[in-house]
Amino acid sequence: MTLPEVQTQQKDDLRIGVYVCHCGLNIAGTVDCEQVVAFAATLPHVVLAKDNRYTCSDQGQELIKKDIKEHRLNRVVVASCSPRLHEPTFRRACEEAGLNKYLFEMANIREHCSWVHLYEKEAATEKAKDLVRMAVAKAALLEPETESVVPIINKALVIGGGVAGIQAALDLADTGYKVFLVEKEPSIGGRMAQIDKTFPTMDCSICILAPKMSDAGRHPNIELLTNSDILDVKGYIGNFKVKVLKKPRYVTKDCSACGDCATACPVTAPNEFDLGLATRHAIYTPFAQAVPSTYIVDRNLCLNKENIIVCDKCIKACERKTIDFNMKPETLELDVGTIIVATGADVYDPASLVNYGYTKYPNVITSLEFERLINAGGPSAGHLLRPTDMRIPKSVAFIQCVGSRSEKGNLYCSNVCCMNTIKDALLIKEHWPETEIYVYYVDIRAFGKGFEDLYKRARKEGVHFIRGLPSEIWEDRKTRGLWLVGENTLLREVYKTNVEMVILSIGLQPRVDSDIIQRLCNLSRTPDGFFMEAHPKLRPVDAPTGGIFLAGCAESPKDIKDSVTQASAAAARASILMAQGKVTVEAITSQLTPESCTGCQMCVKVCPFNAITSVPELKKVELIEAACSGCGTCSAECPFNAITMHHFTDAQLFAQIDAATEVDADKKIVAFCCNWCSYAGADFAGVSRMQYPTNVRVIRTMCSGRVAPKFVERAFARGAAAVLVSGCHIGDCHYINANLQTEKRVERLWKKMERLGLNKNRLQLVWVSAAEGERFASKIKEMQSTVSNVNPEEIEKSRKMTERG
Amino acid sequence: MEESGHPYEKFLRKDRIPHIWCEGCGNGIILNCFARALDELNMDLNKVVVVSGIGCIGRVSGYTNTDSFHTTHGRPIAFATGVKLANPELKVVVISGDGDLFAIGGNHFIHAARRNLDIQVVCANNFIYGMTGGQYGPTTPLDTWTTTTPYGNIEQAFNLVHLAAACGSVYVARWTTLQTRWLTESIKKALQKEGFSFIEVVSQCPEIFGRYNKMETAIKMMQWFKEASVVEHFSDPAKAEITPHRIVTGEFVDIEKPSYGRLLKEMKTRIAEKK
Amino acid sequence: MPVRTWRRPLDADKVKPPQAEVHIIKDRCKGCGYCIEFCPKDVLEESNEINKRGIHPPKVIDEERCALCGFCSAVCPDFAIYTTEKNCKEKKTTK
Amino acid sequence: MTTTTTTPIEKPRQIVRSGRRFISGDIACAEGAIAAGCRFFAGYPITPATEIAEHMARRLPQIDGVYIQMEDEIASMAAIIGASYAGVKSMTATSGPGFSLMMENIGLALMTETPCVIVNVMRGGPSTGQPTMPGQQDVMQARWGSHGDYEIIALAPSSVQEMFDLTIDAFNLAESYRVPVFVLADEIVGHMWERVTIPNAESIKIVNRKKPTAPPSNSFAPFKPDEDLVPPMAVFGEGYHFHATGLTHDERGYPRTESAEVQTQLVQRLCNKIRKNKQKIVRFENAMLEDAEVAVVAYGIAARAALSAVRKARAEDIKAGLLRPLTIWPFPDEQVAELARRVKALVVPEMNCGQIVREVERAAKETPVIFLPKLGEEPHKPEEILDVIRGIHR
Repeated sequence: MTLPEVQTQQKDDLRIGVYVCHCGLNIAGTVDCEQVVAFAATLPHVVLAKDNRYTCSDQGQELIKKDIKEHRLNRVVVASCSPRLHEPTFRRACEEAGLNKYLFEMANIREHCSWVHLYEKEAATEKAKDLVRMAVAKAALLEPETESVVPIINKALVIGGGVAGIQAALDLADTGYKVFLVEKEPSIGGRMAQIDKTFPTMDCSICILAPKMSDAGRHPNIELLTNSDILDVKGYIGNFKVKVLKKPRYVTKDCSACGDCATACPVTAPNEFDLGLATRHAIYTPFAQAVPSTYIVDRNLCLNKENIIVCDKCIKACERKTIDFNMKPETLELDVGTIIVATGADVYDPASLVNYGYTKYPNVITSLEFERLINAGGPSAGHLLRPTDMRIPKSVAFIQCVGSRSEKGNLYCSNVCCMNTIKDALLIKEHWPETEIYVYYVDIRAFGKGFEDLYKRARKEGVHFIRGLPSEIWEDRKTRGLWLVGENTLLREVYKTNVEMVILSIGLQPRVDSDIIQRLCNLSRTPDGFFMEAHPKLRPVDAPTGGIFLAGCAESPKDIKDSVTQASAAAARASILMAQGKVTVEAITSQLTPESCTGCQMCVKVCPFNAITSVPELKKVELIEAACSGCGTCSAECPFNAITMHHFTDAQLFAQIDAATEVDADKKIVAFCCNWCSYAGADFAGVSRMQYPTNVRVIRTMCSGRVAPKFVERAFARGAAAVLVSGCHIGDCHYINANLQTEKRVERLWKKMERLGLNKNRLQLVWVSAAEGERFASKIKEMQSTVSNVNPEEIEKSRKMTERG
Repeated sequence: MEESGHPYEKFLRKDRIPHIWCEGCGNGIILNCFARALDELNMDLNKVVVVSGIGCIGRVSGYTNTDSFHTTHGRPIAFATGVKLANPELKVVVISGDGDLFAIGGNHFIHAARRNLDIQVVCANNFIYGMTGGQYGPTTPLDTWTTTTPYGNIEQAFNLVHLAAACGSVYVARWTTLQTRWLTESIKKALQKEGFSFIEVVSQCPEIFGRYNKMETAIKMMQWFKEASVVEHFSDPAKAEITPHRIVTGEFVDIEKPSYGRLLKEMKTRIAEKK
Repeated sequence: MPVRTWRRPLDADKVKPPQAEVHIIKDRCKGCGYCIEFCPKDVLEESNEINKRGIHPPKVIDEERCALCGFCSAVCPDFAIYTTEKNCKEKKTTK
Repeated sequence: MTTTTTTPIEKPRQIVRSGRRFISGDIACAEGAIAAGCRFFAGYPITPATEIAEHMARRLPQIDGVYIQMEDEIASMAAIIGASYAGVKSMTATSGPGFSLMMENIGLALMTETPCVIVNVMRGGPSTGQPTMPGQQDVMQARWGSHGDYEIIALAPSSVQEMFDLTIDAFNLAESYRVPVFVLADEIVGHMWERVTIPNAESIKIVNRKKPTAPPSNSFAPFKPDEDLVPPMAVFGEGYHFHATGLTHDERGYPRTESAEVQTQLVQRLCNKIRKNKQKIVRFENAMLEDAEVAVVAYGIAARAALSAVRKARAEDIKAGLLRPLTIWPFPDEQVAELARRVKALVVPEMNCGQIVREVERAAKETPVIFLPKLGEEPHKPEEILDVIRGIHR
């Protein structure tokens, strides 16, 4: 290990190696890598600069290791893709060569350069040089850091008791880990429990689900918490503290589920499980196979409000005396090492598509309502009945992509609807072969194993597939049948068909309350609103937050098979962590220099993690590094530079700013991006090849809260034309709410600029989520006018920024 | 009086209804719950004896369509002792007030409980002496106003459930008159239990206690019960407080213990066998 | 699950709770108002008529609404009100 | 005392222990009660009545009766009323202080016409007084002790035999007239051991309360009297569903606190059912009164000395005689009046400061009455009474 020497090293002992990656043509196609290498070689402390085709390849990594040893490199800079992708790779290489991994720095010349400036090779090359200059400048000031190792609690939390949650819980429990399976509904089972048959095998959904449900129900390692909500998630990978609100059922475990109470109950309401097609009582069980089978009282419906028992019919009816209106909500505190989010999806509500007349015409039903109708255990005992006259329709039409692939609903494809319809069509044919069935579609997507066969079968059975969705549906007053009009886009002709019943094949959409879990678990969401994985290819079940994994429709619409697959994957990922028993956490935390602290408590006020406490008697504060998550907003707030943010020190950031503004400052935008959202957003712009001007220089901080006013002032003082501060949307901050400080600081800066008679447009603040590459790109475009309008006087004036006042 | 067809008519002395109690008086509800309990257990009314003492609730024995006796002030339990021991077949229920059972009759209560005499005692606790116009009594809360505490009550009140538990009752519960369902269940439970059972019914006297303590209407007193009462089954009776903000209700004791009657019977058989 | 339940359930008639009949014995009523105050379905209100004790007994606003929970009769101190199931001759208790 | 030979071997479950026995007054009282059918005793320890309780505690369980020691005499009195209404003949035994505590519920027994027996083994009062000393100081309390107007029956035994006989009598009277009946014994009679003859069960006359003849009905009136002014008595558990109260009540037993008429009717009847039946109730004993010039009127322990004084007088040819009331209440005043008309004077020895003497004076009209008070340990000596007789004779 070279750590000790490095720490005591004089700057002139610095030996930096720079590696410029071609990434095939991804970078080299736009950026002149040789030029960049040549340039890098001229930079201070750089003892060698090389380029290679794929730095991330084994050879590339071997080369770096070799050089570290042979050339006694004590800092390494790789200019290639986003650190969010390969920083871990290169850090590992450095470590293997005995170099502390925190002495490695990256320049993102792909997502932030070559991909977004495809057609401006020179400018892109210049930018690449700048980015390398910035990286080297920071590298020169990097310090070795030691990571703390934290133990991992051998318990897991699974949020959501659908098939995904059940599978994940069972896998973990069978592996031997204690699992808390939290479900907000009275029973586990989720959507799959509502479905009649599954495609492509056509086997009975509940028949294959029920055994899993009861397994989960009685597994010694699984603690089932139904009718429960997640209230709070604190802590970090391996050591989460979770608060769960267990709402009372008002029925004790001794319930034998005989149902006498429900029979006695005088009040009724539509049963959510049957989508209102059947009634339930105030005391009920959502469906026959529910787990737990214990009944539950819906106190909103029940006549007994607050603490007066006016009605005791159920109490009297219950032989085993299991009904207890005195039950109170409990808040459970769980310590878990890993969390699997399997919160599932909602179905699209087609009522908003007025042209389809759902809720206007009773004989227009949704595909989920269909599942209940066709289900033998359902409200119509398996008879596909027309709500208006309770008879079996002779003709039905399925309409695909309802709420999917359209501006009217959601833009994405809901993945399951095509096959679901094909399955449903076959079911109808099976029961009532004479039924005329029309399926109106955009494309039939039968991509999965055995799907195409099923599709063929449907065609063979005489199901009519018509390309082109109806533009409108109206009801025949007499027959209560329905008229469908639209264009058959294959035959290029208008159709006007009359059927007795219409089934809207509705899509899936993110849970309306996704934001809650998102906030609690620090998750990100894609533009579709589903939870975002850490990496779309390589870490598809990991959430960006360590120790948290995704499974099922919470991540994206998927069928049962995929949900189960992903659930097992998530369980496996979680098991890996827990099997290791410990995890090392990044050393990116703040550190207090007590000598400089005056005990003003500014930092105490802003720390989102209560990691800083005041010690009045000493006129100092105390900083608990273990509790620190590393946003750095304290350091940004401290007026006395008493708090150092490891790996993102003032000096390092100043160095990057200076490097960024070394040449043509007055044409440049210095952009501060937070690691989780806005930097990722900029990456996303790159991945999507969104083109924007080349004059932006991105400096990465963990959180926008780290961006101290002095950084912005420094940039202006250095003559930068404009400064962009960006972070996660308010509420999405990965450090709870540190970005609220960002907002305050920028507003203060704007006031100051006004006082100094500066054009405050030169400082911009934008919230960019990891999915909003477009937003980032257009912001840069938008700022160009400001940049081109700054004249030398303006620049001169702004040098005053650093002066007090 | 008219044939009302009311389901509980058969438990009442029709010619005595309507009763003498004031508008909204809790006593009527207690009688109602008692009737319901008898109905639901369909007890043999020929074997039920209701004994009461003096005070508003004392009149209750005059309304139940059972054998009944209206004793002197404070003595219903002593009287009931004689009845029960003389004819163990009878279900002897004492329904009386807080003053009757715990002031003048306190001694009888603690001893009957100690003996675990096989009777059920239901106490209507309205916090005052109602019949005599609202004087303070053994359960009047501190700082409340009555005709004999014109400057506020400076005496500590009895915690009846704590007292009953301490004296060895096998079943102890407290309910407000708004908790009719629970109260009825409790009475049923008590009626089926061997030994001395005690149920305190926090009852409303809107006419006097209410007027004196800013609850002028019957509804207002019920609102107090609604807002203040909490059910805490088997919590420590010592902590079962009754304050303007909190009335701790629930079942506090439910244990098995041989009753006086059983031990007496066993003793007699022992003697008989000896010969 | 947030579900739009707009349809009339198919089994609505089958599970229809029995129709209630509310009986008020006006002259017994002392007007405490408990039955009105605590009816979970707000079936009752104070009437304008005056009974022989000179008070306003309750009257039924909407018998349809009554769920037959029987609390009115349970909380009535004066045995002045009770409910029965419609068109069932013999008056039965709320048991 | 050599008498154990006359006592046959105890047969515990034998109800009437017939035969000649040597027992104390208190025990005789208890055995009398049992013979009369008493199966319920509630009491509280007090000298000199405690032995009655002790004996009952032993005997009652043997014969399927109940002995219970209550928390005080108030409770004891309430309990025996309860037992009586449950259909069991009941009694309690006490002395002065306890007797005072019983007064309110004695009133309840009167108002609810409860057959029961209260034994007061009198001691020296007032207050705690002389627990172990005899007295006759509670005779007026027995008559007027409870509040309100009423008539009462009180018997005064003066021997252990009478403790047995009169206790049976007391139960019979209580059952016949539905009243609490007092046995006013005293410390000496209670603690004294004497030879007693207990007759065979069948030769003992037992009276039981009248029962209603009509079957249970809504119109049943538990307090509707027959011609003898005594209502038949229904008891708990027979299906009559009747009500009884200490309040002024009508024949249904329902409170009628507002009605002067009901009050008059009820209280009059409670008094008259004793007054009108006085002839049947009053019991007394004459000794040598046929030709008497001087008559002694004495009851209880005092009567024993009086009798020997009268005998001694006769030995001196003084025509003296003795009238001994067995029922002090109702008081045999006709007999005293008749006697007063033909004697020079009446002598009344009492172990108090003059209580029954007032009743004698009231009946004697002009005939002089000489009173001999006595307090403390010693009862009257025959000589003391004889001197007074001599004085009158001269």
